Amino acid sequence: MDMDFAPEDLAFQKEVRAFLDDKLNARLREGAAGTPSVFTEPDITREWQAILAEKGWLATSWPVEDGGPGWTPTQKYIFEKECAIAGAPSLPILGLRLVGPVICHFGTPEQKARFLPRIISGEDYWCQGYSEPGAGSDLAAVKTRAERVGDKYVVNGSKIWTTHAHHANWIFALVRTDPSVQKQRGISFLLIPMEQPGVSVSPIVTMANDHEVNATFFDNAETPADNLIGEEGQGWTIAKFLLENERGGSCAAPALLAKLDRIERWAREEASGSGSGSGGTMIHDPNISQRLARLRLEAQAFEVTELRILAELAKGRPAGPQTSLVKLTSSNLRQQIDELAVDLFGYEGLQLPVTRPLYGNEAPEYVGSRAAQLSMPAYLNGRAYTIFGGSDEVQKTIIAKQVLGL
Amino acid sequence: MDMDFAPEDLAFQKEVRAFLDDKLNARLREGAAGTPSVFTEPDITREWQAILAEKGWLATSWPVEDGGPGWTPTQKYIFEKECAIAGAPSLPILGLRLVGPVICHFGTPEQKARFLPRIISGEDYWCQGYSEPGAGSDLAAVKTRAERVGDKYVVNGSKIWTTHAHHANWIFALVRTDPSVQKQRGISFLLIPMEQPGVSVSPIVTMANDHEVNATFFDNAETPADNLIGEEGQGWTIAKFLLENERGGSCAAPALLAKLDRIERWAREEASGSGSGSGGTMIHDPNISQRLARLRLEAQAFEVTELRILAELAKGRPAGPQTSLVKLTSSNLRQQIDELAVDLFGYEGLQLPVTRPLYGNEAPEYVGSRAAQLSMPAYLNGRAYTIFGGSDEVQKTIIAKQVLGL
Amino acid sequence: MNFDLDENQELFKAAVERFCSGQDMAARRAARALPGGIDRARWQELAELGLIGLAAGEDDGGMGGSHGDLAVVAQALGHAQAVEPWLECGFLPARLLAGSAHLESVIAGEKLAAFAFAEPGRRFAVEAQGVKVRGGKLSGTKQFVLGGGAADVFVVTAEDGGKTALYVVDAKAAEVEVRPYPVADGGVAAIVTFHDAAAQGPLSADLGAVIEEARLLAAAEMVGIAQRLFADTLEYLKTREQFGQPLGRFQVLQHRMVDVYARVESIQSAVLRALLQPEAPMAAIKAHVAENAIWVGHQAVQLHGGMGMSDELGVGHGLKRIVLLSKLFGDPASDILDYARAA
Amino acid sequence: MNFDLDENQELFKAAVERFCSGQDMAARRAARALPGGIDRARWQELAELGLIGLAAGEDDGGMGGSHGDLAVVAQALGHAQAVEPWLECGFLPARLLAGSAHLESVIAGEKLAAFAFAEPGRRFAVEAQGVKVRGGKLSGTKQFVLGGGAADVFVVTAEDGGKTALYVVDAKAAEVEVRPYPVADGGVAAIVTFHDAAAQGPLSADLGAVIEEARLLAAAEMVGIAQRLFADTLEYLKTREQFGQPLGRFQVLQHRMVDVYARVESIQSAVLRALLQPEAPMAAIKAHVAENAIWVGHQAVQLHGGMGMSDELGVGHGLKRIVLLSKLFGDPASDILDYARAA
Repeated sequence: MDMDFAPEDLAFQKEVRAFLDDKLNARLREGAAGTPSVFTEPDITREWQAILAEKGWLATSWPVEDGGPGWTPTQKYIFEKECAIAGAPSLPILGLRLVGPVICHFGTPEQKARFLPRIISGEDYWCQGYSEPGAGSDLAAVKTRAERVGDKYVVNGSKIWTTHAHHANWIFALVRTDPSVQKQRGISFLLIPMEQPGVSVSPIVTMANDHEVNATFFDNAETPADNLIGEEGQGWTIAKFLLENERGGSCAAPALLAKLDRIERWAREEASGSGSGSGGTMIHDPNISQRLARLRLEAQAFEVTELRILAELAKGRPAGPQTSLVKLTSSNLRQQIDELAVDLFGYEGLQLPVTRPLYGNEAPEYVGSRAAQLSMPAYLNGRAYTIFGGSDEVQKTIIAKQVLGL
Repeated sequence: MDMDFAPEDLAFQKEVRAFLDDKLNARLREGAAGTPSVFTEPDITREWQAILAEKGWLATSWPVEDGGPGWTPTQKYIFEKECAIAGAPSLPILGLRLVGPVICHFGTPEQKARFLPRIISGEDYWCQGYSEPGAGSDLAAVKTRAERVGDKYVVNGSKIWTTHAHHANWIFALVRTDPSVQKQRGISFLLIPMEQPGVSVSPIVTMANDHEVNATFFDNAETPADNLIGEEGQGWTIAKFLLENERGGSCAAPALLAKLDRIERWAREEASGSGSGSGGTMIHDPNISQRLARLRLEAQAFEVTELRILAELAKGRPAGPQTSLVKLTSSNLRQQIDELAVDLFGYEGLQLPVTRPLYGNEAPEYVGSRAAQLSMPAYLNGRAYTIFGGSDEVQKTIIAKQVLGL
Repeated sequence: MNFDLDENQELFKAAVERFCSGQDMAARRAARALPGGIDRARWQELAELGLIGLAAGEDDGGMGGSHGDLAVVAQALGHAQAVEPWLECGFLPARLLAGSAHLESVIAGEKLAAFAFAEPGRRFAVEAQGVKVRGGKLSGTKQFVLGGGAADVFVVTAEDGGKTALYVVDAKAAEVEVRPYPVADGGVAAIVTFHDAAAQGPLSADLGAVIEEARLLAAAEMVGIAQRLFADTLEYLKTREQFGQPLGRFQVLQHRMVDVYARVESIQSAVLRALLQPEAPMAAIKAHVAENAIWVGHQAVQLHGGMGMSDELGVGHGLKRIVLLSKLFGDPASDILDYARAA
Repeated sequence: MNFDLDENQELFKAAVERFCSGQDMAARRAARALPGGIDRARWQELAELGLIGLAAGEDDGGMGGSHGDLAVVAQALGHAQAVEPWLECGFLPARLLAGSAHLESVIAGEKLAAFAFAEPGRRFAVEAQGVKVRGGKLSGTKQFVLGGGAADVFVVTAEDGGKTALYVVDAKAAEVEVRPYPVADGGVAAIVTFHDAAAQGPLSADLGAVIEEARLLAAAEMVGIAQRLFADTLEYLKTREQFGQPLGRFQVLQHRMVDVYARVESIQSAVLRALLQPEAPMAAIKAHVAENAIWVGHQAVQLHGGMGMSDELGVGHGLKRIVLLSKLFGDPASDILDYARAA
């Protein structure tokens, strides 16, 4: 048993670090750190995306022939880990990680030629139309109707929680093409242009004052019929592929550990003037320091869990059942970490800015520190980690059935 | 709003305190404190029962005409509270609190005359035959069969978790008298003498090494037909009466608070030699002291919840829905308190005596203190609080349906 | 022993309910968007109902409400998700300004007062250090002055000969610099810097006692919010369908709601105890209430799913107000630790 | 990167499984009922499998097993719910007696050694204070000497010129008084008092390092037990019917089991990290493992219902062994606090 990377992987790690040292500028880091919602804003991601595209390190989960870098699972892990530690912005994963691989796998040569380069160049910005109002995590309850009329589809209905739909020019959506057959079977996977009169986007502002998600309405929206991915009725299969593709190797722990390191640094600087009598700085508060210690132990164990999955993938074996726990574990850890940050900052942790962005010249003045200013919106937005992408409750039912056989 | 007892209740409280000061001798206190299982052993309870019977304070939940003291709900509460604080032994409630009130309410004059005086005198010691092997909290799944043959019932089957069956000379049991009708409807409530060849008792020792519960087997056991309470088929109704009778006013918090006071006292005496660097005594350990603080806050709130229920009963109004939470709250609190005691004592908390009793001259030598010796068996036996009498899970389902309307 | 509200308390509760009825999210947002985050007309209405004067003594022209009266109001405001900072700008000034000439107009709702007690870098410390009074002039900086963006006067804690004393400063004075900033519950706080500003005082109020009362009322308000979140979530689970049945049919959600219910009952009892036993440790009880109320808030958001996250629903607002109150005059972790250490 | 067991580790694991197969509750109880609580014949068998020698260096006639090898054995013993105190009377003496003449017979299973480190009233302190060595004679009292009722020799920590040193004392010497008492996991510990007993030593072992290793192995054993409890409970839920369906069909129990599963995976990962990263903080990792393992134990008892409470099933035995191990060389709360303070 060992937990060490092979020499060639260590060399790659060095290369990644050098690249990040060189290319990840202060503006990008500030933009990444200054986003209290899940996705970094497009002004930041576009710049970072261009840098990665130039290096050929952008579409890391695509086949080489479609523009991927041909990395091993270990290389992917190392790249993500180093990006997380360096504080790189998140990327527009809806195009790169979700619809991209779907087009690579199910798309026709024409679809590939048409869409993939524009995902890489950033010309197309994608959003996802899965959930519908009133259906939450129950994806099979799709009601949005796409009717074939000549050489196009006419789409009517609505989607909710469409992240960054207000930035996107394309949406990939689960739509019902055949209402006569059973639930899952009538669903198709359709690409729809956003810039048309039939599509409207209505913001849903979070309790943290962030506008990240939307409701998206289709009112006789149109899309050419060759924007259907796969066959009619194949939508559920494609959605499952997408989900499983997402569930391969993961690299969530390093970002959590990096955040804990930052919190520890803040705790060393944050004066303790509380009634708790600890004096000095907050790192000496037994409650803050023990919460930090417990979360670190949890996150470090979780890092090994991710490495155990990686070790299987690296050997070409299917990932173990632990994979099912990754989303559950990381989202709960994240929420506890975000809550600790708020608690660390005392009254300063209670400020909640109403304008965005929280980086660059437009950012509002902070009280205490930028980290304090970011703590409350991050905590509030982070309550969604256990809701979106299948709530904790839905995840547990799936794991109970599929992994535990209950 | 106020939380004070009325003057006449304060006078009663004084009377109870004086009585306890006078009658609750050291042997009884030691016996009560030295019982790590749920029920105090009969050698202790018999002595205490006789004292209370003489005073007329024994069958507190019986009607006056059957020998009860005619107390108000507030008087009952005060009596129980003072007993808990003074460390009085528990009483054989299976007779006094369970079958007693059932006989008072459903019994014929002959049954009352026959059974009630012998419960008070202690001549009869009762156990309860409810659960059956393989059915756990599912009481309606009774399989034990009682067949009417002439002027008696012949009983075959088995009961499990029969507390103190090895001390009892009578058992009250749910039995199936009519297997042809639907689940609940064929059940009857039957009194069966234990001292006969058809009844055998097999001990179930707990992981704490305590023998408190048993499996009880009926192999053509007999009981006169006039030992049937109520009608044939009325068993389920009687069982429900019994449960609801149990769920009236409760007085669990004072004992919990008394235990927390004791733990605090021990924490002030228990030397801290741990690596935690707190020095002095364990009361200065921030983890021990904060657990104690949180549990005390919880238990004090819970005390008010019980008083809120009492205030309703005292006004002659039905107890509020909070009643449903009493068992759930008290059993979980109790488990946390027992766990804290174990943790307080370090290595001394890990001793687990194999012989009983743990009071009097027969008690084995302790390591450190008697309190330390009792902590582990109390903790282990206490895991049952959330299992017996309807597990936490069963309770929650009932509350969700009956109180929350889900 | 009696846990029923008395007649007056029923009236106060009804007054709050009437006052808040019809205040939907849009009204809430509109009020918060005003300069300083407070709708002064509504504030005056609140005052006219006697709800500010309730906190002032009868000698001071107030109604001399009991702790029970005040807690009923706080809990009702929490339950109604009122947007008005009654605790911060109503109760606190009415108590702190006892005997002051400002009190009458504060009780009348004409003058808005804010309490400036927190100092940068000193966490929850109540003793003033950075703000000093010398020769009748106040200098130094306060932060987290709730309602500070709208205030006409500030009640300020200041170091005065090594002790902490209370002074009143005109918010509009040239020597007072007010920088408003938004806080978690949607309200507006301010950083206030005094540059040798003229100070009236010291006031005679017992600062420690008033803070203890404020903790009690913060706890009562949290209980009100938690009860509301419980009720709204229960209703949601009964009506919202998913996977072909009401959410409330799922056993895990049923049991979760029982846990929520149990905690809501527990904190209601905790506040009753704080109310009725004068020697009860307020900060610790508030901490106990806060920890449970935050958990209830988290569950309410979680069980509402995505909609629970949005600014449209009251759920998030409830959670945010709870979080703010949980840290007012000390957070749960510090308060439990202090209580444990004092044992 | 590789988390697979190597060939030798697979062999050790298989050896443990063979050794424990057929050891039902009756056998377990019989062994525990023997004087001193240890079946010496079984102990010798364990030794003959090389499982004690595995912990001793090759220079000392042992097999010089790696941490990984030892952890595999500890975890397998935990999973098999072995009754033998391998960690306490196998691993610890084999490590502590490095270079001693006693080692050979200890490795061979002929001589049983117990480690006397805990002192009355000094909680988890590792430094000796109450037991002193003066002029080659040992005096003072130890408690919680695991296996102490059966031991032939004691390895004892003793204060020696202000430092803590290790000595060996013959358990049968007239100057040694042994009072056995039963402990939580069903084993027998002893209070041992030395009345100027002849002591051999000091031994050369690095006490601090050996305790760190023992913490790692205690954690590994807890993981093995937790995995076993998880598997047994899962099986029980699948087969046991109540209210007309298998318990495992109830959603709350399904979700609970997912939580159990998540924690079991987490502590397996924690132990792997402790194994493979020499700089990992062992006491803190053991604490993390222990807190989770105890929770798993509680759930296993709860989900087994009444049967989980009984001495008949392995469930309670698993919980009890976890509880004992959780406090060996420090309990979780103290260890987390120390770790937090050292940060």
